Parts: sequence; structure tokens; C-alpha cells
Amino acid sequence: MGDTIEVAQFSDWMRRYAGVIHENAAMLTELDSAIGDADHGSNMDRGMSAVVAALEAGEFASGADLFKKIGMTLVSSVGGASGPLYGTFFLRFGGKLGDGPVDAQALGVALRAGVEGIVQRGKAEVGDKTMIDAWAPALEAYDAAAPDGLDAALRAAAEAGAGGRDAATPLVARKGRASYLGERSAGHQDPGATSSVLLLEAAAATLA
Amino acid sequence: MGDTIEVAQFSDWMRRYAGVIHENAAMLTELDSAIGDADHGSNMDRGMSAVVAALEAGEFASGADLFKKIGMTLVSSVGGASGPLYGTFFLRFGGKLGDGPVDAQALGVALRAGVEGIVQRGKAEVGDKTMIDAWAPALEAYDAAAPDGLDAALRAAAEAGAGGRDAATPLVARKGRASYLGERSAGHQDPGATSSVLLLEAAAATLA
Amino acid sequence: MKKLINDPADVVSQALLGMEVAHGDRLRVDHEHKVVFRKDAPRSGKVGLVSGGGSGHEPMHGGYVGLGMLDAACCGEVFTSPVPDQMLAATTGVDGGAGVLHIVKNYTGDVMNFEMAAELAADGDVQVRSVVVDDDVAVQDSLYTAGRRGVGTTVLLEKLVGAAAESGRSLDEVTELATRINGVGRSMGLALTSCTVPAAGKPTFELGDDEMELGIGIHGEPGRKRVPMTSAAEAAQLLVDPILTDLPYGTGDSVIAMVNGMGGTPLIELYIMYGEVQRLLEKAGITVARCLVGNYITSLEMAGCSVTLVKADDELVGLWDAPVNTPGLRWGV
Amino acid sequence: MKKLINDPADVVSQALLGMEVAHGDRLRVDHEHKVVFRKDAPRSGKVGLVSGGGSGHEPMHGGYVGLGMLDAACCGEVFTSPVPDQMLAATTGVDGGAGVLHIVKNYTGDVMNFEMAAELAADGDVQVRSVVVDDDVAVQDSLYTAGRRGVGTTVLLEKLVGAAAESGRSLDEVTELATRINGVGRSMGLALTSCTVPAAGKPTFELGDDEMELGIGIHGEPGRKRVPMTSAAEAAQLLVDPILTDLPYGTGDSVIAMVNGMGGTPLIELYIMYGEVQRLLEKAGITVARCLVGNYITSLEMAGCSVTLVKADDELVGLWDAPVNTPGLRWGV
Ligand SMILES: Nc1ncnc2c1ncn2[C@@H]1O[C@H](COP(=O)(O)OP(=O)(O)O)[C@@H](O)[C@H]1O
Ligand SMILES: Nc1ncnc2c1ncn2[C@@H]1O[C@H](COP(=O)(O)OP(=O)(O)O)[C@@H](O)[C@H]1O
Ligand SMILES: [Mg+2]
Ligand SMILES: [Mg+2]
Ligand SMILES: [Mg+2]
Ligand SMILES: [Mg+2]
Repeated sequence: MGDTIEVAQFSDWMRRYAGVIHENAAMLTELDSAIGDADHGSNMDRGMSAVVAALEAGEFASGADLFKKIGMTLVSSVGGASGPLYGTFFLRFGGKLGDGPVDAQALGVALRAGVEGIVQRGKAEVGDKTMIDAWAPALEAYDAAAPDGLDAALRAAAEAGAGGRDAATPLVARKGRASYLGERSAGHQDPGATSSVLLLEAAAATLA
Repeated sequence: MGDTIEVAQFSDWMRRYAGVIHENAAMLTELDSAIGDADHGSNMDRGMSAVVAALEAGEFASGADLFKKIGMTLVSSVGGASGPLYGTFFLRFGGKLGDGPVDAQALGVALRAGVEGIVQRGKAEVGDKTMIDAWAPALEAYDAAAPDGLDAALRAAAEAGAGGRDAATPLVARKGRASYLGERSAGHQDPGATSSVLLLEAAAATLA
Repeated sequence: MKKLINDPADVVSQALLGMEVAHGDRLRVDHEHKVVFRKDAPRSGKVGLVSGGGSGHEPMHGGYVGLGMLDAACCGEVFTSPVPDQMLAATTGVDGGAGVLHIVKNYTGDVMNFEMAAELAADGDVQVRSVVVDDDVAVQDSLYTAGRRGVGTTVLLEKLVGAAAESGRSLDEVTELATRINGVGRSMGLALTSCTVPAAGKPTFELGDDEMELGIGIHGEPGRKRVPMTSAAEAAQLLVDPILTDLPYGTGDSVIAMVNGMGGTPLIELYIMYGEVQRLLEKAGITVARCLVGNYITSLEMAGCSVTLVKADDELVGLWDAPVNTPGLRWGV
Repeated sequence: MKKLINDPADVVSQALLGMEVAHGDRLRVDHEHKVVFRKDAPRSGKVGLVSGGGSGHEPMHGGYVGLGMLDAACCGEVFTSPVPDQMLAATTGVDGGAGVLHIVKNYTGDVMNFEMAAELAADGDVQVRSVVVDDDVAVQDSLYTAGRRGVGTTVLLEKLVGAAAESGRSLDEVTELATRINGVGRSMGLALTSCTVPAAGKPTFELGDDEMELGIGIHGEPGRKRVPMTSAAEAAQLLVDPILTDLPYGTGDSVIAMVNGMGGTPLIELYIMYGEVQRLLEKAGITVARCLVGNYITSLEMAGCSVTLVKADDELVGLWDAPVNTPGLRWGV
């Protein structure tokens, strides 16, 4: 592992995430049963299988190319709230990667652009009990640890994301389907924050 | 209790039967759940409540009058298979009673006419697993014991009816709703035979 | 038991109150007799069509009253045949001088109660005929038994014969037509769950998560046999095969087909079933001229479905396409 | 889980195969995009109406495609919004030069996916407008939340706006009408049971025999709160009261009313509920001009029901009575 990321590692990240999603699909759907409509696991699983198929089918010269394809694939195959949100994330993320190797700082810029895409689409703020509750602290932790290198930054991001996910659990949802439950949404872990943390953990395991 | 039956005793019979049906409605419906459509108890209960209401409302000079009313009431309030069958039974039964007091032999003639009415309507034979399986042996036992008086005859009839009811339990139904079950009807007690035995038992308790 | 009712003993009369306000433009309800009348009944010179049976099969029969279908429907208690008084009120209420046809499903109770009503009506000199529908191939037909049940064909027959009566055919003609349709109608059904009769308060039968009941009727009774739960494709085969075996027609013929839900099966599954059924018919060389997919003859909230085929010729397709305006079936008007 | 399906992952595409053969006379199915088209789409000069959403609400939306209603419906996975590609295919497929209106139910996923599709369609220069239906009074509306869900009003709106589009109104007029109808539409629902999403394989929530969920949407989600099981009369009150409180109109007005089943509640109960609802409206001085009672916007096999009121004026009643010919709603033709 060097201090820059190759395209092949981005592919590994996505393959690993697809596997993790597949293993955790039932758990994610279970979380979505409590405060949603029992489909987050199957949505993400459908999307990431399509991503893996796209990886098999194509050659990607750059991270930018790769994530454009991935973003479009997710937008076109997931549906629901998570489709446009994850889709937009990867489209914006890829758009910032450029052509060359990606170092810790560049990855941080791309991640931030991705998350800004999610916010633009979904208009959620921290505390609304959505995936943003995982992403916002993750970005901060990433930036703080980026000087220590990719590995440290990604690990810090995953850990802070998990903390944000857990901090949102007692909250009452204000965005997404869980918001319809009102007070009853409190005490349940958010499915999208959960799948976001899985994505960060997969990044830590593959990109550094 | 003498050896002839007064109109008031006939009323008692019907009131007692109404009570017994009400107490056993759930059991009869349970039996009908296994091989029918889960309504025999509520059908009979609805009918016998209507009969009790008719008894409250009217004065009846003779058994003939009384049972004409009862038969019509059952036909008009029960529906299903049991409505026309019990209705016809009481219409034919009442039609044979005449005006005077009823002795054991006359009651036997009336019962036989009633059962012939059931057979005419329903075209069932012994062994088809219907109420006829209770009534046929009951009539025979009644006639055999009639020389010993009403009490003996009715007790014998109720006992033989119960025997017939139980003998039909292992059979495969050929008439009524239970016939649709084919082989699966075997091993279940027939609801109509069960309510018929209750009628005979109520007779033994009130008419002798 | 969880049901949106007020009193298990009062389900039918309260539903009729709702029907009356919902469909008062087309229907009239005789609450004493629990009879749903076409608003403009009796229609002078038109043969009156009366059907009825236990409630719990909605939209059948009350939902099939209206132009081009029934003139009156008698509503019994849930799964219990109505009583002769009801049929008599319906019969005299719809007779426009051309006589009345009783459309009776072959159940002991229904047959006997309609028989008694016909006897009473004949005394009052309304001309009454009757057709007994017995289309359920799950049941062996025999002289020594109660015979086959009347199920899905009833719906198609009421539509077809309704159109014929509307067009002015005589009582003899309408009766002949009804008998002919019954002769070419076959059905078979299955259940994934039991239903709960309100007055009984609990499910009529228990069924494991890996089982279904094959060869059911429409009264929530257990079926002919219990078989392992299976896929839509195999379930379709289990329903279509015995029908094809029994059909008095076959390759080269065309049919009106119905895939009917028992009340608790979502439409999305019924469409999957219809796709499977259609494929099997195609393989057997049978063309579907017209079809219905939906909940047309139900057993309360039971999950399951049934398949009905009625042989279609040009005359029947013409009658099928004729206008009908009822709460349960409507087109052309 | 007991369902008449072949593969939990393939429910939607297989149901579309069935729909296509059942309704091939009126509908065309784009299987690649899972879009149900009106057979004669695009109609030149007519504003195209496109709706869509997760599947599992049948007959909505695919069953509302046809003359006088939708031009196309996009079918997502069960309870999952369709993807922009689907909406784009539908939009370009129905545009007859007069532009296209997207009828969107207010769920984050639906709104975002339709938004992305509209952006893409605008690139290809189809004029696209959209109306977002948000009629569910169970949800507090607020700037800081996702807002109210779109539920029953969607059905009535698709019918009414469909008639307007059919009559040749412009995209502006049709959009204005849709917005106006949404403004006077209110709904509230309850559930007696959960449903089971095929891919999840087990009920979304568990509910005791003496409980119900009040304030549900249409995706099998738990409701706003869990309350004790009650009678039809009280259940009607629980649904109608919050609607009346929220209505931007009242005594003296008239409405189009719908008592809708969630898929697993028998029609006989829905009629009882309709009777109760009608009585409450009468007490509030509200007249029912037109009504629907049945399963029109469902949550698979969930037991329960919802009430929807849309304020009716002469114009809307005229649009309501205009001919419609879809698998799910048909009259006048
Ligand atoms: N407005 C939003 N902004 C950010 N994330 C959101 C928003 N709405 C929903 N989400 C996320 O999406 C997740 C649900 O995704 P999913 O179940 O796939 O979609 P749907 O809610 O359409 O069924 C939620 O757990 C939440 O984290
Ligand atoms: N043809 C027949 N002859 C005599 N008794 C019959 C016949 N058919 C049915 N029965 C009796 O009727 C009983 C069922 O009555 P009930 O449940 O009230 O009517 P239904 O079958 O219409 O629901 C059966 O248990 C049987 O004893
Ligand atoms: Mg979800
Ligand atoms: Mg019975
Ligand atoms: Mg019965
Ligand atoms: Mg969803």
C-alpha cells in the first residue's frame, strides 16, 4: 500500500463493498423495517451487484471514469432514496478525482464533494437522522487525520462515521421515510447511515 | 309427567333446546370448521333465538300450531342447509300431531314424518354422514321402546341417535358441504348429527 | 380476530347500509329482506335475474346488481345461504311479467332454500326457472353425492346471462343459455391461508407456513387436499391441469378466463398467476378471448386464488362485451 | 412468507408479463424499463401524464393507465421508487408535443428520482412539469421535514387530471389543476396487519391481536402510533376526525370520497367503513358527490383502510364523470 491510490484499488473498494452489502443486506432491511419500508438492504444489494457487473464489463482508465460509471449504475438500478443519494455521491466524488494517482488530500476533497452532492439532493442536515449524520463527522475526522496519511485518515473517518451513526440513533428523524414515524423513530439505528459506515470501512480496508 | 304431552311441554322443549344450542354454539361451529364452513353453531343459535322470540310473542292452542310457527321461523331465519332441514322437520312433525294430547305412539309417528321431511329435502341416506345418521337409528330405537312409555322411548332415541352420530364419524361424507372434502371428511363428527342429538336429549328431558 | 366491523352478528346488514349510500344511484336495498335491487327493478317485459348466497364473497352477488347483470341479489349471513323469504321478496320484486331466473350455486343449503322459494313464488304465479352452477373440478361429480360446487363460473354466467336478459330474450332462452354456459364452465381454487368467519371469531383452519390447501370452495372450507407450498408457476399448473383434463373442449377453442383472488392476495400476485395461466393455456392450444384478473368471488380475507374457464363462441363474446353497470363490473356505459 | 410468486427478486417483471397479456388490448409494456404505456401513446397534441412509484400498490399505478387517466406508469421494485431511466423512457414515450406532467407522490426517493428524470428530459427538450402529492394528514407538515406523504389523493388526482388532459387542456392548465386538487385532498389510513415485502421475506412489523397502527402510509411502514384495536365506527372516527380538522373547507361543501382497502381487508368490511364515514361526513355537513369503495392504492396484503376526501366542485365532478378506461377504473366507455 502506498500513499496514493491506483484505479485497481478503487475497483477493489467497490467489489469489497458489494460483498459486505450482500452479507449485510438482511440486517440493513431489518433496520429499514423498523423505521422505513424494509427495502434498504435489497436496494443496495441490487445496486452493488449491478456495479460489480459493470466493473466486469468495462475497462476504466481513471478513477473519474470508474466512478462516473458507478454513479450512473447506482442511479439506474437502485431507486428509492438511496439510489439518487449514493449515485450522486459517486458522480460528484469521481468528478473531483482527476486523472492522476490520488493522495490523501485529493481523496478528502473528492469525499467532501460527494457528500455535498448528497446534501444538495436530499437537503438533510446533521441531526435529521440520515446518512448525513455518519458522513459529516467522517469528513471532519478524515481531514483532521489526512496529514498522517491515507490509512490513518480513512480509519478515523470510518470510526467517526460509526460514532455519528450511533449518535443519530436516539434522535427523532426529520428527513426520509423515518420522519413519518415522528417520535417513534427515536431509538432506531438509521439504515442509510449504517450502509454509509460500511462504505467507509471498506474504503479503509482497500484504499490505504 | 304423565304419559301424554301438553302444549306447554312442547314449548319447554324448544326453550330448553334454544338454551342448549346457545351453550353449544361454539362447539357446533368448531365441528363445522373442520369439515364445513364454520357456521352451524351460529346458524342454529340464530334460528332458536328467533323461535324463542316467536314463543314469547304468540299463544299456541295446539302442538300443530306451535310447530307450524317454529318450522316457519326456522326456515325464515336459519338459512344454509340446516334451515330448510330443521324447518321441514318441524313443519312435518307438527302436521302429524293433531289437536289432542300426544302419547308415545303419536309422538313416534310425528317424529318419523319429520325425519321423512328431512330425507325428502336433503335426499341423504344413512351412511352419507349427515344428521340422518343420527335420526334413523333414533327412530328405530324410539319405536322399539315406545311400548314402555314416552320416557323410555325418548331416552332410547337420544342414546341411539348419539350412537348413530358417532358411527358416522369415521365415514367419508357424501352429502352436504363435508362431501367436498372427500377422504379428509373421515374422522370428524358431523355438526348436524350433533345438533340433532341435542334436540333428542332436550326432548327426553322435557317431554316425558 | 381483527376486522373492521362493529358487531360480528351485524356484519351483513351494516355492509348493506354502506352499499346503499355508496351506490344509491344504481341500487336500492331492502334492508328487511337483505336484498340488493337494481334501482329500476322491476323492468317490464324483461326477464328478472335473481342470485344470492352467503355473504363474504364480495363483490359477489350484491356488487353484480345493475344494468346488464343481476336484477336482485339475496344476501345471506356470512357463508350461509339466504332464506326463502329473501328469495321470494327478490323474485316478486324483480318480476316484470317475463318471469324470473334463479342463479343458484350448487350447495345443499342454497339449492334447498332456492327450491323452497321457487315453490312459494309459483303459488303467487311468478314464472320461476333456475340454473344450478356446478363448475368446481376439485369435486368428483356423482349421482350419490352433493355434486360439484358452484364457484367462479357464477360470475361469468351472471354477466353473460345478464346481457342476454337485458337484450330482451325470453325466460326459456335465458334459462337455456345459462344451462349451456354452466356446461362449458370449469374452475379450480387454492388457498394459502384460512379466513375467519366473524361469528366464529377464529380461523376456520390452521395451515403451516409451507402448506397450501388445494381444491377449495369459496366458504373458507379446507380444500380437497393439503399440498406443499409452491411457486406461482407450479400453482398455476395445479389449477389448470385438472381443468384441462375435465374440459368438454380443448385445442383450437377459445375461452373467457378469470384469475380470481380469494380476497387476501394482492393484485400483483394475481397478475403473476395470470401470466402463468395464460402460458399454460397457450401450450394447450386454447386462446383467451376475454379475461378478468382480480377479486371477483372471494372468501373474506383468505389468501389464494382460483382459475375459471368458460368456452367462448362469438355469441358469448358479444354478450361479454355488452354494456354492464354494476359496482363490481362495469364497461360500455 | 407465502406468496404466489416465482422469485422474490422477479415479482415486478413477472407481474408486468401478466398485465401485458391480460390488458394487451389497452396497454403496452416496455419490459426493459418496466413502464406500462397506454397502447396508443404518444397522442399527438395531448399532454402526457406520467406517474409511477414503488410496486405493491396495485392497481396503482399501472392499472390506471389508459384513456382518461395516465399515459404511462413507471414500476419500481416493491415499495422502492423507480429510477430516472424509467421515468425518462416514460416521458419521451408519451410526449405528443404538448409536454408531460409528472405526478409524484411525496417520498424522498420518488421526488429525487423524478427530479433527476426531469433534468434529463429537459436536456432532450420535452417540456416537463411536476406535481407532488402530499395529502396525508397523519404527518405534520413542516419546512424542516420531508413533509406529508402522498397517498390516496393520488388516485383521484390521476383520474381528474387524466380527464382534463384527455379533453385537450394545455400543460399549464393541467399542472394548475393538479396542484389545485392536491391542495384540497386529504387522507388518513390505518393498518390491522403488516405486509411482507417479498425480498424481505417476513412481515415489516409485528402487531398484537388487540392493536392497530394509526397513521400509516402505503409502504407497509408502521404508523404514527399504535392504538388499541377498535370497532368500525371508532376506526372511522379516528380517520375522519384528523381529516376534518385539517380540511381547508367544511360544512356545506361537497367531496369526492374514497374508502380504500390496503389489500387484505375484504370488501364487506370496506362497505361497513364507508357507511360509518358517510355518517360522519353528514354530521359535519359535508355532502359526498361521488365515491369509491374498494382496493385502489394498496400495500400488498396489508389489512387496513384509508379515507380520502377531495373537495368537489362542478368542474371536478364533470371531470370525474368523464369516460375512463383503465384496468383499475372504468366507466363511460
Ligand atoms: N433527504 C435525505 N438525505 C440524506 N439521506 C436520506 C434522505 N432521505 C433518506 N435518506 C437515507 O436513505 C435511507 C433509506 O434508503 P432506502 O430504504 O434505500 O430508500 P427508501 O426510503 O426510498 O425506501 C435512510 O436510512 C437515510 O439514511
Ligand atoms: N343433504 C343433507 N341431508 C341431511 N342433512 C344434511 C344434508 N346436507 C347437510 N346436512 C346437515 O347439515 C349440517 C350443516 O349445517 P349448516 O352448517 O348449518 O349448513 P351449511 O352446510 O349450509 O353451512 C351438516 O352437518 C349435515 O348434518
Ligand atoms: Mg427503504
Ligand atoms: Mg355450515
Ligand atoms: Mg353455511
Ligand atoms: Mg423504499
